[in-house]
Amino acid sequence: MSEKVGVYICHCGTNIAKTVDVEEVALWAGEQDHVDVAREYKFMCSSLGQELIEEDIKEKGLTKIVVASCSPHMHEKTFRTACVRGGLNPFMFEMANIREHDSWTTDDREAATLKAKALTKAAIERVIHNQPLEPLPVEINPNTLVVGGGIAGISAALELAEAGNHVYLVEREPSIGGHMAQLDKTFPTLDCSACILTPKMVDVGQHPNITLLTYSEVEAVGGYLGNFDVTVRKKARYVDEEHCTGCGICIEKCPYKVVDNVFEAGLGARKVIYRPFPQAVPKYPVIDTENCVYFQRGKCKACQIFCPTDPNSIDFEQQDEILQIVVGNIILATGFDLFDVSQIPQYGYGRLANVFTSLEFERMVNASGPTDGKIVLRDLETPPESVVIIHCVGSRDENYHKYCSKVCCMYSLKFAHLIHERLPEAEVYNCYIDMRTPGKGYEEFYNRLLEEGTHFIRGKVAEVSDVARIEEEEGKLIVQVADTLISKQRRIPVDMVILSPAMEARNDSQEVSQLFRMGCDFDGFFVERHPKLDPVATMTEGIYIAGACQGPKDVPDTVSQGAAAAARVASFISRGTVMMEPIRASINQELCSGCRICNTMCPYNAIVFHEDSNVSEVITALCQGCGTCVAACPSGIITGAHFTNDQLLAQIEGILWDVRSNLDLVPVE
Amino acid sequence: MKQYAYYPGCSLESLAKSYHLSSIEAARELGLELKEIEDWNCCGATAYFHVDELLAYTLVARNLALAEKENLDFVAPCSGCYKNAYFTNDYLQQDPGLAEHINFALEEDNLHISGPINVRHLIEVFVEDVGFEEIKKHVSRPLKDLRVAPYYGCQLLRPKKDSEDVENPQFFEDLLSAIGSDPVEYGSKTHCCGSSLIITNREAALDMVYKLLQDAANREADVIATICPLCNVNLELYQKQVNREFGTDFSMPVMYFTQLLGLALGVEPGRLGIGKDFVSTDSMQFIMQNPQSS
Amino acid sequence: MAAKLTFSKEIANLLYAMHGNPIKDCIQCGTCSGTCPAVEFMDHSPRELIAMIGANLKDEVLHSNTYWSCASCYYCNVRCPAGIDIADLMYALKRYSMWKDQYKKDLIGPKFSESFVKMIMRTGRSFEPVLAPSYIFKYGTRGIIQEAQTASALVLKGRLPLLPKKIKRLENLKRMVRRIIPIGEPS
Amino acid sequence: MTENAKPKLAMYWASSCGGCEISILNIHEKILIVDEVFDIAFFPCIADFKTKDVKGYPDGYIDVCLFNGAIRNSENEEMAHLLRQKSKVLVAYGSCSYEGCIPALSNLTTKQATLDTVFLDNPTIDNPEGILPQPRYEVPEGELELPVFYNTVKSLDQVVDVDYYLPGCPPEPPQIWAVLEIVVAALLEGAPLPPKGAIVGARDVAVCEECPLEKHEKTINRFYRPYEIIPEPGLCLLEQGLVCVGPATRAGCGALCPQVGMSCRGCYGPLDDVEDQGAKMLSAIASVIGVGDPSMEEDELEREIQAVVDTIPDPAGTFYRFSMAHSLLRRANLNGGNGKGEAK
Repeated sequence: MSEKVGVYICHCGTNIAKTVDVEEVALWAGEQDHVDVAREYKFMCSSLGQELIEEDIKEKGLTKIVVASCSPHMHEKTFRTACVRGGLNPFMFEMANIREHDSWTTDDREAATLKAKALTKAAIERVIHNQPLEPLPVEINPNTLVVGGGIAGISAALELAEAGNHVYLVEREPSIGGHMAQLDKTFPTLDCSACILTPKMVDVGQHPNITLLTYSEVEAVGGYLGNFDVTVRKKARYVDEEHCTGCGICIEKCPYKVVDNVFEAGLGARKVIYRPFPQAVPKYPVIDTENCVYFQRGKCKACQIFCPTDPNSIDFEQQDEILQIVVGNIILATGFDLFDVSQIPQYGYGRLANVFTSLEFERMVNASGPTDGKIVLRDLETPPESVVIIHCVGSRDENYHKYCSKVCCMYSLKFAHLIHERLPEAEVYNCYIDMRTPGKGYEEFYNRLLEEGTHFIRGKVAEVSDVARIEEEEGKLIVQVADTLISKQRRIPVDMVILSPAMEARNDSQEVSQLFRMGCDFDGFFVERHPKLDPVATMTEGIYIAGACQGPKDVPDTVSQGAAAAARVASFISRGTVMMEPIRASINQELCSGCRICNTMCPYNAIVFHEDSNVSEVITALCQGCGTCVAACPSGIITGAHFTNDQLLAQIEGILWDVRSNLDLVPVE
Repeated sequence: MKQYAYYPGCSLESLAKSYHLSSIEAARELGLELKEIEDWNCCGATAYFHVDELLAYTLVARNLALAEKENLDFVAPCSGCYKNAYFTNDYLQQDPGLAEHINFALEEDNLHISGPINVRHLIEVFVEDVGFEEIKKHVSRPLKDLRVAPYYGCQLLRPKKDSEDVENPQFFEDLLSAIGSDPVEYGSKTHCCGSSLIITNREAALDMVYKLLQDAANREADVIATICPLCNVNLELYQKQVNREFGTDFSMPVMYFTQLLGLALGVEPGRLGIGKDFVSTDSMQFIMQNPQSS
Repeated sequence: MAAKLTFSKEIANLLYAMHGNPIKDCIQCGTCSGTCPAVEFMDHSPRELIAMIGANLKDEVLHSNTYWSCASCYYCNVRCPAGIDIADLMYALKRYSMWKDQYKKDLIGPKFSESFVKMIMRTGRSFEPVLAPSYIFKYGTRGIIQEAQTASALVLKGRLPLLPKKIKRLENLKRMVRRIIPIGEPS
Repeated sequence: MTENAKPKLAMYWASSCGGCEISILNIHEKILIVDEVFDIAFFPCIADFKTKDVKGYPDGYIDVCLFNGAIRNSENEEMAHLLRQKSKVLVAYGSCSYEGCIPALSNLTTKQATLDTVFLDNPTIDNPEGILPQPRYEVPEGELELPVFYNTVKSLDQVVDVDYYLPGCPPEPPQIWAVLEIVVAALLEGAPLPPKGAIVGARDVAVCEECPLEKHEKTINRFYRPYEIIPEPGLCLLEQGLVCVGPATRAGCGALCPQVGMSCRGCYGPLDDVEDQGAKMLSAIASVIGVGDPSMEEDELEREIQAVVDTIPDPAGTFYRFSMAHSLLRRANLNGGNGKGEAK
């Protein structure tokens, strides 16, 4: 059957039309072989634009459709659906990207028009070879795994559980709560972080639809959207959760204290058997075996001796448990790390005692923290008379992280406020590059600080030292900074310096992204499917992300993302079955010679080898259509549906249509 | 004896003669031969880069090519020479166009660079190739109780080379500990002494020298140790002038690290050029005259 | 049509060695100024100078003493959060102002650099006594006496040879230089 | 064809080694059947026909022409056109005419370089005056004309229309016989011929299918040249680091080479859905190089992989030994500045 192709060139308002001569491309397209109709239209993605396609298919009997417009990321689905409404298989469609790949890359109208033709020609040549494909139905297991028990994970888990779905919430630490549990106040409203967080933590702990797995880590993930097989290691707490009442006597009686580098940021101590903080969920303590005298030297057992439950809840013989769970979807909410400020030696952290990190300061101002909320120097006694808060530590800096960490301006302002509140006499300086306070009520908070008398110095601090040059500097920390607004070099002698470090990706984000088979960006943050239109999905179907694992964000944004991810999952669960793109690899079982080169290739473990028949096979449901095996098969008998040789070669021929005629070909005498 | 293509640089022929003497001596004690590059020329210092960048690379490249002929690591005791050589070498590797240009010029002296050449600072040779443990073994006269302020200066560390800590390096301190002395922690150790301005903007340079001397003196250093002839000259020769301008009375001895190293290795002070100083090292006589056994 | 060559572009083009980011990347944070040990002796801080280049204030930039006060300590380079090669930018400005002969006439820097270069062309190495007269007038009589005293003391201590050393293959060196800049005889 | 006349068979060699002619004889006593069934119309190797005889035939006079050898010079090309014109069925016989084979490896360099190697820069050459073959040459008897030596070697189907391809270097006797049987059946009994353009006398699976060696999942840490190891018997050669092109090569030969411990060179050419045999094998080889680990920096990993790749000394000769002319590459870029391909 001879093909009848319809070609539609989109203006995209002026996005395309300003550099591409759209009329010219449409006229030219109409003259190409197989093309029955070629049109240009202001907005192809509009209902009217889509109707054009539908009507042409019905009236002119078109068999193939090409739309030259934006990226397939944006509208491939739109136009495929239009084809279906017109009565065509959705894969009888091909999209040429003449916006991102063309009009947006140049101002040269002539070149852009020529390239638009080449891209359109490629799509026309390819679409002629396109074959109808049928989507694959996949059953969705209604259970969901949420990884990370910070505010993002908590929000997501509660949303899903409230909607009647079962959730497994896995948290690495002994308690959920995440970084938010460490904070004192939250900007800009200054409500107590614990006060708003703990009710949610309790809800999680008590919800019948949530299986809470703390002190646990995901070890392996198999399967695919609808049916992930997940292996979780539940580490031994050495406390029997069935009988422990959480009375805390064991903690009280434990004779050994260690510095708490995790929750108290090294500023306070905890017992060796401990709960990270009083409101921890679950309430069960955990034994830190590295520091436990019993585990190290076989003596003590104070916790066991004093445990009042019957049977005794302390179990030194407890082993890690390996759990196998099956879930339909996964939400990653693994949070962030704080930038290690000792990487910037000129700020003196670790060398100059009274340089603090933001997290240390958070713990210090926290009423239940190690200093009971008193702001003091490293001696834990003297209140500072002057404090400099340094913004952008490790962010907006090519040497560390290029990105703006988004929350530091606001929390630095919050610190200034808390110092004014607790130490009204103290002088507070905020050294910033640009003040970034976009958010509801944020600018108002900045105004409040201006009124409170904080000294704002616009300049990135060059260094913090203890090298005094004049008497006033003796015994002080001297903050050297260019005040760029008045063009003066300033040396500010102060008692305390607080560094506001960037939020950065978790140090193991790379491994985690590999475990869940999704992408990490250059900075280590997880990559969303689309930065604007699909910010909580990932490139791997069935895996979602929420919160600071995707990029720096504050509490409100994190909570929104948690809920958004939950909503995406809930919609899958309620559908029960989803249709997956049929773009999958397949091995011709007749022709496979069993060389087994493809066997180790598949990143999704979708290839099996049948010893009996001596052939390899792709398990369609596991295949993600990446094409790795297609490229590797030396016999050319693995086919990637919708990416066949004839389709790709035709596309290449098409795109070279103009180049070929201009080529100064090597003489073949 | 391990050999190096030694590029003394102009200062070591005149003002920093004692650096030259002590480098050769200390190296010999530790089994290294600093083989002076034959017929080397001035690397252009900073001044030449003010005038013409390409010509400056050409000057540096001639010395590098001479070292390449010997097939030895290029070693400079002067941080300025080192920085020029290091980056010229680097750019020649990265930019084939530049290399072609420079090699065209080098033809006039029958030289050619293909590189890369290992460009090292003298202190790197002692720290990396000999090592602290080996140095300790050779120390016959540990400089006990001598408080030494290690002065790194600028161009050894900056611009950033491979993976050095440019803000708070420790290797100089470790070297000073290895010879038994007591390194002084002071904030200015990587700050600039202003030597490239001493002629053209003396006011600024003296201010920098003053700040450095003050910091070292406040931390009760007995002596400042340097790794660069220009820093040394600046801190030592102009101390008097600093005293005049700022009303201070510094008399802080400034010595090359190789002089201290040489002393610890038991070399006789005169052979290390001690005594050619402007700021008297008399306060340190206790070290030189009382050889202690380790 | 070629885009108009802005002053900032012109400067950027001069930076053969500049492996850092474009000057345009500057976020005006002032790290360079806060770090600079000579900033108090500059009429414009490095940050301001970069802003001035961006604003095409060519005359002001050419008559600034900022880059002639740069000590080449490269501290700004390693700390610049925008990854700009500031010290090499200062070198570029020095060269530019010398080529255009537009530097402030009371500066010693350009004269010193010129005499330094001439000396190397004469001997192949640098030699402090020869350098002295070309800049010494700046310090007046007192300066000359001081310098002269220092010099004679240095000679006595064996730290100043009386005659400059010449390299052996000086002619080759001169010819090398001429291959880079073929016009004229470098004197 | 008149009632009693036997079908006419021709065989011609262009740029080839002669092995293809020998392969015909290798069908042993069945050659007598060939003689019985066919009249030889042209077969320079065994019968004295001249080109002028062929020129005298009416078009389509020859029923089957087995054309072996690549198109290396103007004479080869002229004969290809002539035989195409005079033959009903033109078969590209053997690897050279099918896809260029060994002669086409000279497409990696220039005509000039090839001539230099053959006539000038070779230890066994004695040519002090540097005489090279000239297309025209004056001798006392008159002007002599030699064929023009081409810069680029081509396959038969790159100069004329080809009906069938019979791969192999040379084709294996059972396969030759099978093809002849089909042809004879078609000519004498009117049986159907395969579709035009078919690859006959071979299968549509890879050599591995016929290869009895045991195969496992593959990860290769270095490659070996045949003399460097004695392969473990019974085990897939590729897994042992010998570059065996079997997986990228059409079966039909019976996997003779790998069975005796010599890795497959790929003479039967690519399978149906492969555009470029060399590229496909390279891609496969690249897929099974098993060095490094995820913790490595990219450049470190790159170095490790490069080290493995470097153990294949002649990639072009290894992967494109038979298929250069027919590959997507066709030849090295003459205008490229990479030394080897540069035109003089």
